[in-house]
Amino acid sequence: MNHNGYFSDFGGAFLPEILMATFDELTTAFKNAKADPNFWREYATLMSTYSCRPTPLTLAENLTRHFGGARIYVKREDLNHTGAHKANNVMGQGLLVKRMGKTRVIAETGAGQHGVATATMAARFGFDCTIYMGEVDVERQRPNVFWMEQLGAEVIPVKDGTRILKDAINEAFRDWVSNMDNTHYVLGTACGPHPFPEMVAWFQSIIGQEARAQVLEREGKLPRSIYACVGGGSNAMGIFSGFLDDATVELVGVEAGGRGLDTGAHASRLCSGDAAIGVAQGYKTYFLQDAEGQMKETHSIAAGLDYVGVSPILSHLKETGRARFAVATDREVVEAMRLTIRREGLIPALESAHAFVQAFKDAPNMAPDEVIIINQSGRGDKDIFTVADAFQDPGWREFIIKKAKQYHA
Amino acid sequence: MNHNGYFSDFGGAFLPEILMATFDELTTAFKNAKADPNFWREYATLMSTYSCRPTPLTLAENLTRHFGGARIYVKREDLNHTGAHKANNVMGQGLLVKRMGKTRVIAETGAGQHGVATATMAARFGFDCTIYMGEVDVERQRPNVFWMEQLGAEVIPVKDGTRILKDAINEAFRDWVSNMDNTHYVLGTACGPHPFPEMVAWFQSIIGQEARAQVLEREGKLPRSIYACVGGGSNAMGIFSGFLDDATVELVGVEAGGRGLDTGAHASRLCSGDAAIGVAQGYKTYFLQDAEGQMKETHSIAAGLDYVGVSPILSHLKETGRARFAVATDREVVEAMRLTIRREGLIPALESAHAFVQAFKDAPNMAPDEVIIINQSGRGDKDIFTVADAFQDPGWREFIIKKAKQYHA
Amino acid sequence: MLEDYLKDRRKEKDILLMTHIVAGYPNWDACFDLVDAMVDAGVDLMELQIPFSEPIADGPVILKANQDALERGVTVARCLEFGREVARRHDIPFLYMTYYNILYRHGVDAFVEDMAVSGIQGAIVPDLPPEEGDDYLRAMTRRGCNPIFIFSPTTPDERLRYLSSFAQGFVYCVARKGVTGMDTRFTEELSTYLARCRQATELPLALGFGVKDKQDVDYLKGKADIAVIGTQTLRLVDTQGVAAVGNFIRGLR
Amino acid sequence: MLEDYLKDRRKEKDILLMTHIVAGYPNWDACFDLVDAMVDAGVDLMELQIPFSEPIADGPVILKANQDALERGVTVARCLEFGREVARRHDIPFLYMTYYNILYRHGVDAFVEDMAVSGIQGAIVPDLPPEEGDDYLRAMTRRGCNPIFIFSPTTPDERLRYLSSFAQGFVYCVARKGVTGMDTRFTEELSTYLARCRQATELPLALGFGVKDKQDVDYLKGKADIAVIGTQTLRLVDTQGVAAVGNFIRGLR
Ligand SMILES: Cc1ncc(COP(=O)(O)O)c(C=O)c1O
Ligand SMILES: Cc1ncc(COP(=O)(O)O)c(C=O)c1O
Repeated sequence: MNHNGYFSDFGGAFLPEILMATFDELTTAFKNAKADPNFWREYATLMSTYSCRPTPLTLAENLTRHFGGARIYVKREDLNHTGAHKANNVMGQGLLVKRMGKTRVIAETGAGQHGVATATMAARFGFDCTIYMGEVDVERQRPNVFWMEQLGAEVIPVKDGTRILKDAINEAFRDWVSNMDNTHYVLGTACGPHPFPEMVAWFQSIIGQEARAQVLEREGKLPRSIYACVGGGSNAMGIFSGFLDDATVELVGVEAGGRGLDTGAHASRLCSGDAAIGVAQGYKTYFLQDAEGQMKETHSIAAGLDYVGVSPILSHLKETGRARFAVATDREVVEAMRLTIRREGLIPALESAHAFVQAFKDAPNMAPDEVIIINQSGRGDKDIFTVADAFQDPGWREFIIKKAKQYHA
Repeated sequence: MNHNGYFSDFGGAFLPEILMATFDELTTAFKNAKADPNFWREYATLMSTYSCRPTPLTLAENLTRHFGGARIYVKREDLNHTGAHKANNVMGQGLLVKRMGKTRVIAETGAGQHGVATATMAARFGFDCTIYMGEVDVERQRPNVFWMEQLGAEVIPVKDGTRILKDAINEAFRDWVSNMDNTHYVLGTACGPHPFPEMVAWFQSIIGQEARAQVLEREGKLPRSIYACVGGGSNAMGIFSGFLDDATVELVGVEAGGRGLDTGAHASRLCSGDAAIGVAQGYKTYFLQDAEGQMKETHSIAAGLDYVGVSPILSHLKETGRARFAVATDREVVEAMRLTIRREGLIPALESAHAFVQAFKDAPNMAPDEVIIINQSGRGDKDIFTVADAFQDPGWREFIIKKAKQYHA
Repeated sequence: MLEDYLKDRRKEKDILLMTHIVAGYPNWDACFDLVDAMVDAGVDLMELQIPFSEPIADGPVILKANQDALERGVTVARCLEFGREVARRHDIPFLYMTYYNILYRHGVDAFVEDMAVSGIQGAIVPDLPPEEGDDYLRAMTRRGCNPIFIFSPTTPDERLRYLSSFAQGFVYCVARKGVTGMDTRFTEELSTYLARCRQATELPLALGFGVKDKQDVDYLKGKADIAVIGTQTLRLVDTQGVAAVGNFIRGLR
Repeated sequence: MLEDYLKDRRKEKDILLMTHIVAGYPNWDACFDLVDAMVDAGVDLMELQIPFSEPIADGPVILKANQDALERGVTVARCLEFGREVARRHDIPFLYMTYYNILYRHGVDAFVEDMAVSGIQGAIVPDLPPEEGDDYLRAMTRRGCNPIFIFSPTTPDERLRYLSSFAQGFVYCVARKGVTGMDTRFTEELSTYLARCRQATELPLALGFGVKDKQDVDYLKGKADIAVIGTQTLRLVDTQGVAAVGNFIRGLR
């Protein structure tokens, strides 16, 4: 990173003037925290007593045998409290909020995962909490809305724009510019204005630090490749961080190919011609936008990948060639998920399953003494409504119809 | 335990002759495994690489402050892979099955939790898998059925008897007596004929071993009391095991009080006059039964506690006075769950919430330098259908009705 | 003595027949009719099953009969009355078949006392192996009732001998793995098994689980002493009514 | 020069008025009518907002207008044409207001070139602080267009001075935290803030966010040079139509 949070030509802080002071405060708080070894210690302790860190590195023996190539390891972020890597970022920001003396947090959420994580953190730290969520996502992710509300958060459905993640982010910013005195905006991924990308990546780097130590202990050597799905890019940056300086380790980010790159119904910012560099939501990166700079609609089976922008740090890693990027279509994702459930008893989130798709494509072409790691960013049982639909399960449909009848009576 | 798996006058092995040889084989395999330090090491390694052991011991600071008494710790079995302590037992038995060279597992399930855990284990070990589940439970726990099926298990709804857990157990035995050559019955709790109670308690003792070490490290002393919910008794025995020899540590088991002990609609075997000693499902213990020995219907908001029998080891601990038992009503459970979610960001399973109820009753009467541990046996997000109903959430109802309409179209 | 009675009867017949009913199913009148019809058709002894809510060793047909009887309010007390009555009316031996909790809750001594007083000659308790049966065995011996034990194809020779050391009256040989009411294949394997059983005891051998027609019964002649007709008559009652049972039994031998 | 124009006009009037419209909303004809009516009612300068899909600093009313315009196919090219046309027709200064991505995707130089050629005198780009605005500032200076910067109540004095070192034409003072279209309380606090702004720059001060009626405008006299009427006219258009706007503006001063 150079001045002002740039990575290559990506990043920056394109902020309304009203937020400048707030970002200065945040940047300072973050810098101090980063410089203070006690802070990371406090963070690591919190994550090991409240969540389940270090999360395990699981050898997927059956999948390894099935593909007959590289030894496949899975980093188990699904075992975090609240079920995804989102907890890492959120608890870290929670500690910062405490340091800054603020009493209220707000967040955007797409899949609902980051919303649940933030609401959980707020309950734990005793903060007030408001979650912005696109109306479309509120509808497809009701279970998460239910838990956020139980956790004491106010969930506000965003009815503007495309009514999904990006619109929730805009709305959260609108709240923030009104309430920054007591409020911190817990951005959920390694996007947004500086220092968010760097800060979120830093909290998430706990994944990569652990994974590196674990794979060295288990295999006595570094992996050949690391796979992570890429929504905003926080889980990818989290695991990549541990291996950035290991030049031999290939970093592979997998975006949502949706119904296929040629259909336009996808969320691939780094692999498709539908994206271009631009500036929105306070930062500069690849966005899915039209020639005039208006953001496009995106599509993914995984709500958490359904986003127009991408971490500027990942754009930078693409630019420099340090990371490779690929896409996985909805259909491939469902297949990879099925296989992983059946063979290993692991239920990756639909988001995470994108990483499995590319790993499964590559593994057979690798030697049996090579090692790869897939970051299982979250667990899939939160996605039951989507997964049951994707799998077209008739028993599930019947159950829901019956349940609805009970409610009518 | 004395000969033949008796604890005081409870336990034994009341088996059809056809199963005798199978139990001999199992008892021998278990004995050898127990005597072989490598076995436990293999087990602990599996649990730390596939599940997330050791699970954390979380200090519930906010609840401690709220009640103003003992320091409240929560043992986080909810962070296990598949979301409950059931994973411990199941993975342990999986290793035994491998040792015995069998290729198929069967299990009963009530809440579905043990079924999902068994199906997961079977996927991981490559075993065929059949799960028996009472028809009533199939209906109220559909999400778990969906996952079991995705994991490759055949789920057989049991339409006999009261169509809940006990009937599923009977049906599993009926399968077993037909297929014991290649099949192991993975009993889900510390009940059933010898050696199951001892064996399941042994695998679950990993909870107590960890908890004891953790609390000593954190507090430098033993806790005053340990709280666990009691269905069959496996999570209770699991955590109690670590403290059995510490005479000062009070062990508290909490049963399902359902709609109240005086209504008959409950599942309290150790605290209610509706239970008596008897023999069923292959072992001797307190059962909810009528004067002639016919088993009664049971009720609990928590499917996993909705069972007529109870671990013979717990009956023994009651008999000897080593453990104290209490009940929590459905209503108290919902309140305790709400409070825990709101204050700590923890979502206990409805089963586990029973333990919280009694802990919350006792904590205010203890000194601030005393310490208690609640065993959070599982996570509650699996229970969303039940919890949303118990909380009477209108948003959830609307969502389900809308969803059902989609399926009709 | 039951053993002597059976051995005597075997001198007259190639094979004896034991039938089974669930007490109170489908109703009490039908039960009396059933017993009359069976005795009239020449069965040599009968099992009266006292329903239990958890009949772990029984298959779907008998399980359903147990549940149905309980739902219609059949009590243990009424079953014991029924046993007393049929034993009074007919001079073939009757046995109780039930699960241990029924005895345990009633009081094992009281239960056996009632059996003895009523002239019920023995009992089959499939979930009570001798290891768990001290009280039961003591009471049965004291009152001269026959504890019937079960051999199974998975039972090793040594244990067959161990079981036969407690058995009285006859031994109930289970034809195969599984529960009641499944198909059994009457093959060479079965006769090897029966030969093993024969080696282990002097008592008459009954073979049960899956005997359903004359062909099966014929196959057993010379290999076992008693053919047990369990589920098959229940099925007949369910589908064709009580009246069909007499002819069915007469056709078996 | 814009600054001179404004200072001259201020000699004649207590306070100047700047109004705002979203280009293409509610439709092009209405936009032309709106500009005519506003100029006719005596506004001193106007913001033409080029719609953007992510108008992060705007409140619900303007946000909705942005989206509505885009949904009906309003393009940047058409907005630039519109700017050229109104600047040609009327001799008050016009400014573009939009988000940086619109300039960035168009090409900053080309965008500014177009402005200059069209006679658009300046631009307000609320998500482009000077730190990120090198290209923009260079182009604006080269073509003599005025980059309007924003002061906010949270901006420290030092930064006010820093901002004013880049600002030209006038400075846009945001009345309060929050987005456009919310209520502002016109109190002592506001005038203290405006005094701070005044300290930091020689340029005329415009005050925006929440100015909605004559009372607000009167309050600003002597404290600011320009009152910005944004959301309030849009609301009027939405509820009473374009025709109501002229009288509303005339009544403000
Ligand atoms: C499980 C899971 N994985 C991945 C993502 C994508 O986010 P990111 O790219 O920031 O890791 C999400 C977002 O909600 C998620 O829930
Ligand atoms: C989360 C959870 N806790 C507790 C139980 C009760 O079982 P046990 O008493 O064996 O721990 C269950 C059973 O399904 C369960 O799912």
